[in-house]
Amino acid sequence: MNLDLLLSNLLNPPVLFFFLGMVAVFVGSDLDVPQPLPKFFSLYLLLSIGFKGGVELNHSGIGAQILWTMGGAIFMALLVPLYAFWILRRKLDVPNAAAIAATYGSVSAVTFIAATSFLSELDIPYGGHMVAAMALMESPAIIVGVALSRLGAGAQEGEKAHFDTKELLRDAFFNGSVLVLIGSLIIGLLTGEEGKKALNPFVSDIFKGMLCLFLLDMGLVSARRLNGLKKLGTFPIGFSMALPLFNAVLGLLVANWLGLGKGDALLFCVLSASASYIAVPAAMRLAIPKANPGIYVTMALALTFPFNVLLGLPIYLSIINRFWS
Amino acid sequence: MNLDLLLSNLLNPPVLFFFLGMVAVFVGSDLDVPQPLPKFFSLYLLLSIGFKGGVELNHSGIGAQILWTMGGAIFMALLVPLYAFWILRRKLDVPNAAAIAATYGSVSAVTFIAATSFLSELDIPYGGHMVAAMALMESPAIIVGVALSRLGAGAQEGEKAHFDTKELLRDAFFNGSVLVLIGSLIIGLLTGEEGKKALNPFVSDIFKGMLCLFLLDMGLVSARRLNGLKKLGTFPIGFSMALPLFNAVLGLLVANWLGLGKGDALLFCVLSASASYIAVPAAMRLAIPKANPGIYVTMALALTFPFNVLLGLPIYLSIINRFWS
Amino acid sequence: MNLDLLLSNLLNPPVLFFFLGMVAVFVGSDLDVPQPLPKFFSLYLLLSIGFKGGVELNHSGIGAQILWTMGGAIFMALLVPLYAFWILRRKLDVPNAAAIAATYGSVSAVTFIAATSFLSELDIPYGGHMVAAMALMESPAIIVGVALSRLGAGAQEGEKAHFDTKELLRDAFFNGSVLVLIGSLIIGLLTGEEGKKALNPFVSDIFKGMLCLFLLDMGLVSARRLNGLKKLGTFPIGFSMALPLFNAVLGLLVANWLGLGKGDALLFCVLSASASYIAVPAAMRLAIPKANPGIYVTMALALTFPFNVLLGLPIYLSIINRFWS
Amino acid sequence: MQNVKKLEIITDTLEMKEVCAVLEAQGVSGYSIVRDVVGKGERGWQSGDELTDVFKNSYLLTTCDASEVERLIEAVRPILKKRGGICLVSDAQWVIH
Amino acid sequence: MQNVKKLEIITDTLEMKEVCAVLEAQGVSGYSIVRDVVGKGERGWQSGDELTDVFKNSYLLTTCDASEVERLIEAVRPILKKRGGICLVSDAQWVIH
Amino acid sequence: MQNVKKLEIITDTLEMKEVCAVLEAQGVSGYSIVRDVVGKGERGWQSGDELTDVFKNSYLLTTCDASEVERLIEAVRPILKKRGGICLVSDAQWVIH
Ligand SMILES: Nc1ncnc2c1ncn2[C@@H]1O[C@H](COP(=O)(O)O)[C@@H](O)[C@H]1O
Ligand SMILES: Nc1ncnc2c1ncn2[C@@H]1O[C@H](COP(=O)(O)O)[C@@H](O)[C@H]1O
Ligand SMILES: Nc1ncnc2c1ncn2[C@@H]1O[C@H](COP(=O)(O)O)[C@@H](O)[C@H]1O
Ligand code: NA
Ligand code: NA
Ligand code: NA
Repeated sequence: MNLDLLLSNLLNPPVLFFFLGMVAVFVGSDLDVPQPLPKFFSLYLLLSIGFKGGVELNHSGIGAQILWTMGGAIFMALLVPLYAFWILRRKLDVPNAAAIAATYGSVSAVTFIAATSFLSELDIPYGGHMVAAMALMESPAIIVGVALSRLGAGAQEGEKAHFDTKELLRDAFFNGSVLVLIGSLIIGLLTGEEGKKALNPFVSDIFKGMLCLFLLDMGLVSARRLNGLKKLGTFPIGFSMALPLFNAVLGLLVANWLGLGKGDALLFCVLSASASYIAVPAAMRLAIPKANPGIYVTMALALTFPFNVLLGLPIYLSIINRFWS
Repeated sequence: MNLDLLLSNLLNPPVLFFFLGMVAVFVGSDLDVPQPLPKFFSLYLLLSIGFKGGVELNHSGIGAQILWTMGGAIFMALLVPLYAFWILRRKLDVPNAAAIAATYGSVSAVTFIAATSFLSELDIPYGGHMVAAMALMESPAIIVGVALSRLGAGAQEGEKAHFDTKELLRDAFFNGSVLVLIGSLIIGLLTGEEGKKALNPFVSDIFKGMLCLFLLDMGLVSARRLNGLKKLGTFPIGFSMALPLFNAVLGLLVANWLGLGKGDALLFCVLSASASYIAVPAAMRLAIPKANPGIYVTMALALTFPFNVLLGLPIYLSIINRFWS
Repeated sequence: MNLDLLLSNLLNPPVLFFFLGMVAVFVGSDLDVPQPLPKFFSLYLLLSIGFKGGVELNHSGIGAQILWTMGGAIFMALLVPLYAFWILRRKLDVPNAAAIAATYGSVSAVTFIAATSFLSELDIPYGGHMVAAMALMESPAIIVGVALSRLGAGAQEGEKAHFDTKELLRDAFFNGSVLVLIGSLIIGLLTGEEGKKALNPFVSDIFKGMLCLFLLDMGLVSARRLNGLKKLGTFPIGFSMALPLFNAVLGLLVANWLGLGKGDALLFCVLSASASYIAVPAAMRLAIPKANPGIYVTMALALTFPFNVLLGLPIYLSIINRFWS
Repeated sequence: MQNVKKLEIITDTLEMKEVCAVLEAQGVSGYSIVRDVVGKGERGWQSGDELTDVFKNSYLLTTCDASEVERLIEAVRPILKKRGGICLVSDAQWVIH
Repeated sequence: MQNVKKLEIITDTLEMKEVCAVLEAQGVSGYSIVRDVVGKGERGWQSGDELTDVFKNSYLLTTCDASEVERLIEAVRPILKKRGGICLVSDAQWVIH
Repeated sequence: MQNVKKLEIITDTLEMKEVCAVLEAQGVSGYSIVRDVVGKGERGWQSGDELTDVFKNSYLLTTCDASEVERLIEAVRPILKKRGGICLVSDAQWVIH
């Protein structure tokens, strides 16, 4: 893999602030980004990325190619948890296997955003519709994961199932992050150039800075989670590095088959490789109480996220560079 | 009324984010803008609008016309609660009638801000002194409202009256929002062009974006309040739409008599039509404990605010367009 | 001293918002900037000032002159607490004398920032390495202060000493503010012009505005602290004005001897004159529990900070103007 | 003053909505909740510092008549079983106003 | 350890300032307050999610000697009457340090 | 339900880490903390409105067997001595789940 890519990824401010956060935990600093500041940053990032995507969609229009990409995104979101579950069952019980599968079927918005800023730094263009693809990939995995746990567990929870379902669908499709993302996307789509003029300084100019603040906190949070690793054992640890890689490759195959450009291909690949640590855990906590969040959150947050942001991006892009003409 | 105006109002980002917030509540999403973020947004908005108004005042200088406008503003703030109380007494007891009257005598800063962004979108100019007018309209209604409740209720609360008064005047004239608004106005007035150069990126460029975040929260909060409507009954509901319209028309008459330009006239009208859901409720809660905030906050927040922001603005402006040459 | 300087300092927005905060407390307003907003503002300010300093350092490179300045900064940070302690012992017991000495040996980032914005207003250049100097001056005083209290107090706390030391060094060198400051500095140093392009709108354009918000809160906090003054008695009050002046003069002598330019000299002088009210109090609270934070925080926050920001800056600069050719 | 039983429940923030629903179904008319509570228990450290509320607890305080205690506890127990957390019962006197 | 009475008062955040004033007037030397408490009672749901503190409660905890309880309660009752909320009294032991 | 002792400790937020350490050293398996508590005591008003946590308290709640109380108290007392704050002990019943 290309070393320049690795460096140009590691040496941009957001990633370095992520490091700073991790360092703060390792040296035992009292540095802290208290709630609700992280919620503010993620709200801002979702709103901005969604709005900008909508505006670009307003320019590009929605063609067949874009619809195919959406289809491919949903396909990945449904497929990944299935084989992830199948693998995980070798070592873990049904609830945990299902919860982890859902986590990896869904996506991490920040990983996606890190990828976009990585691309814009290398002046590689990408389409606003990829944001829509991300939004579409958040929810399905939740449904699949819960379905898997139900099937696996048999009907013992049957009686509560109905109520759950209603709750579940809501958590899956109307949870905060999905709603802000899609809502902002639609608003961008509706207001187009007009809206962009009004909001650009907010959603674009200060974007990188807000991303730095958020990644600083991500560094703190994921480094704190690392302490939970010992309890995990080697399988989950290996899994949380290997699966993203596998998902990424699969994602690239699909992207290539869909004929996506370099930029869109990287984003598609990153969406497949990333794991959710916000929307999905909250849903799993309620839907699969028997699953231990100490496992699925730690894997997604302390291992997969840093792996994707630090090593994944350059690796995936160098693969693309090799196989895309 | 003019449909283009309605659309150009509904189709700008801040209003759309207000919708998004309401939708989030209707679909039962867990989307939330936890405190103190809303306090941060409103602090920012008050500071920015105040400062910018001060700077413009520094340019325009303070002439007779402006002083007359101030007088008219205070006049409206004193008049509205009087006849509102008189109407409300037909159906409600003294404390609630007084509290609601005060609420409608005062103003809603965000409605005012929405109006300014509506105007700037239509390239209709307006004067910075209107911010001062808003600041002047916040407090008087509180005093009137409490006076009305005292008179109506007789002397039974007499013994505590004195202490109350001191507290009350402070809450009326030195509450957070009034102080930040007037303070920033004065600071803008003092620092003028110099200050503007220093703060413009903060108070102007990212302003629309912060307004979107705040209105997103306003959408959440007012939609949640809507559940309280059933208990209200038809009278308050009708009242919270009819009174703003009446106040708006009265405000327009005064504005016309004062010879205000289109922009200033709309703002003057919106100030008369809007109701307070921040400063006044907090004051009423302490000064008129017998009044039920579930009534006066719900009316101002869940009905009058959306009515003004969504329908009121275009309606009022189309009236102005008809009668202003 | 030069009156124009005084006015041009008092009449810039950040200082005026500091006044506004104090006024709010004096008139008994309910204005409040609830946590964690102040933490957000200070996090932003430290990140921005650190990053910008790093970028400038990346341009200027690190020469002998700069290293000498760093040395001088550490020298001041070690010297000040020593004679401060010696003076304070005349009137106060060991723990309080030691804690206050540490407070004045360390620095106030916001005072430093106010100084930089004062300079940029007067178009007086200064070096990015001064931020590094500030970072270096935060910690040493903490160590000195604790050492002094240990020596003074004798070995009675001996048994806990060891554990304390470990904790202490961490609090001194890895506390949140130091870490963010140095971390951002290094990130700016590493990313240089590239990084600046990406973050400038965030760390520069909206900087003054965020400073205003933070100083608004500083005004509230320090005015509230003023109530604690009566209990202090005259000595600490006089001390918290006299010592900064003395430290400033000493700082100017060192700065002159080091051959610093006007801008750097003012910053060096302000660093010597300022007292810490964030990092040091937190450390002292744990390391010298017998010391009363009601004394050392009040002195630094309610007296020394306003003194430096309002009067100190123009005074120090007019001295420089006289003696620097 | 009237003798009452004081119920204190600490469990997942995400689960509090259900706890309230269950209590209201049992006719509880009033309760108070402190939303941000961190803590430690069998399921380890609930630091509350995540981006989700997954690792955060809430504290609920309510009162009831001595005769109702059993019923309320039985109603809440399944949640605590499923989710973890604690429920404490103690004596108190309610100031009638 | 010394036997004391534990007073717990939950009422409007806006009213807490007055509660403290009243308690201090009665010679109470120490108390603790949790500012953000949501809850439900006769006056309905206090969600704490408004822009004002109008719909938010606070929780106050203080201790006093058994002999003082009556006096303190009588001092606080008018506020609770006017404003709503609850006041619980229970037994506890104070660890002298 | 099982009879337990309820321990409530209020002291400096900065000191809570040590309190937890001490309690865990004594074998306490579970506790809950409310981080933001303001209050008043001998050392004056802890307003919690500073930039540091120097003037902020936290509230810790834990339970233990009657037989352990003394041991825990003795372990915590030195901290309260040094730092101030309060520790209350009361009776409660633990709902086993
Ligand atoms: N003995 C205890 N005292 C106070 N709080 C407790 C206790 N045990 C558990 N908790 C609280 O209940 C939460 C969940 O407990 P657990 O289900 O045992 O992990 C913990 O995070 C604590 O906040
Ligand atoms: N039985 C109760 N247990 C605990 N908290 C209560 C209870 N009743 C009322 N409260 C609290 O007191 C506040 C005001 O009560 P009320 O005046 O009855 O609406 C409610 O919002 C709750 O936070
Ligand atoms: N009698 C009391 N009741 C409740 N809380 C108290 C009491 N005394 C002190 N506190 C709390 O303990 C903290 C420290 O107390 P002190 O060390 O006496 O200043 C205070 O800020 C209060 O939060
Ligand atoms: Na994925
Ligand atoms: Na009005
Ligand atoms: Na200093």
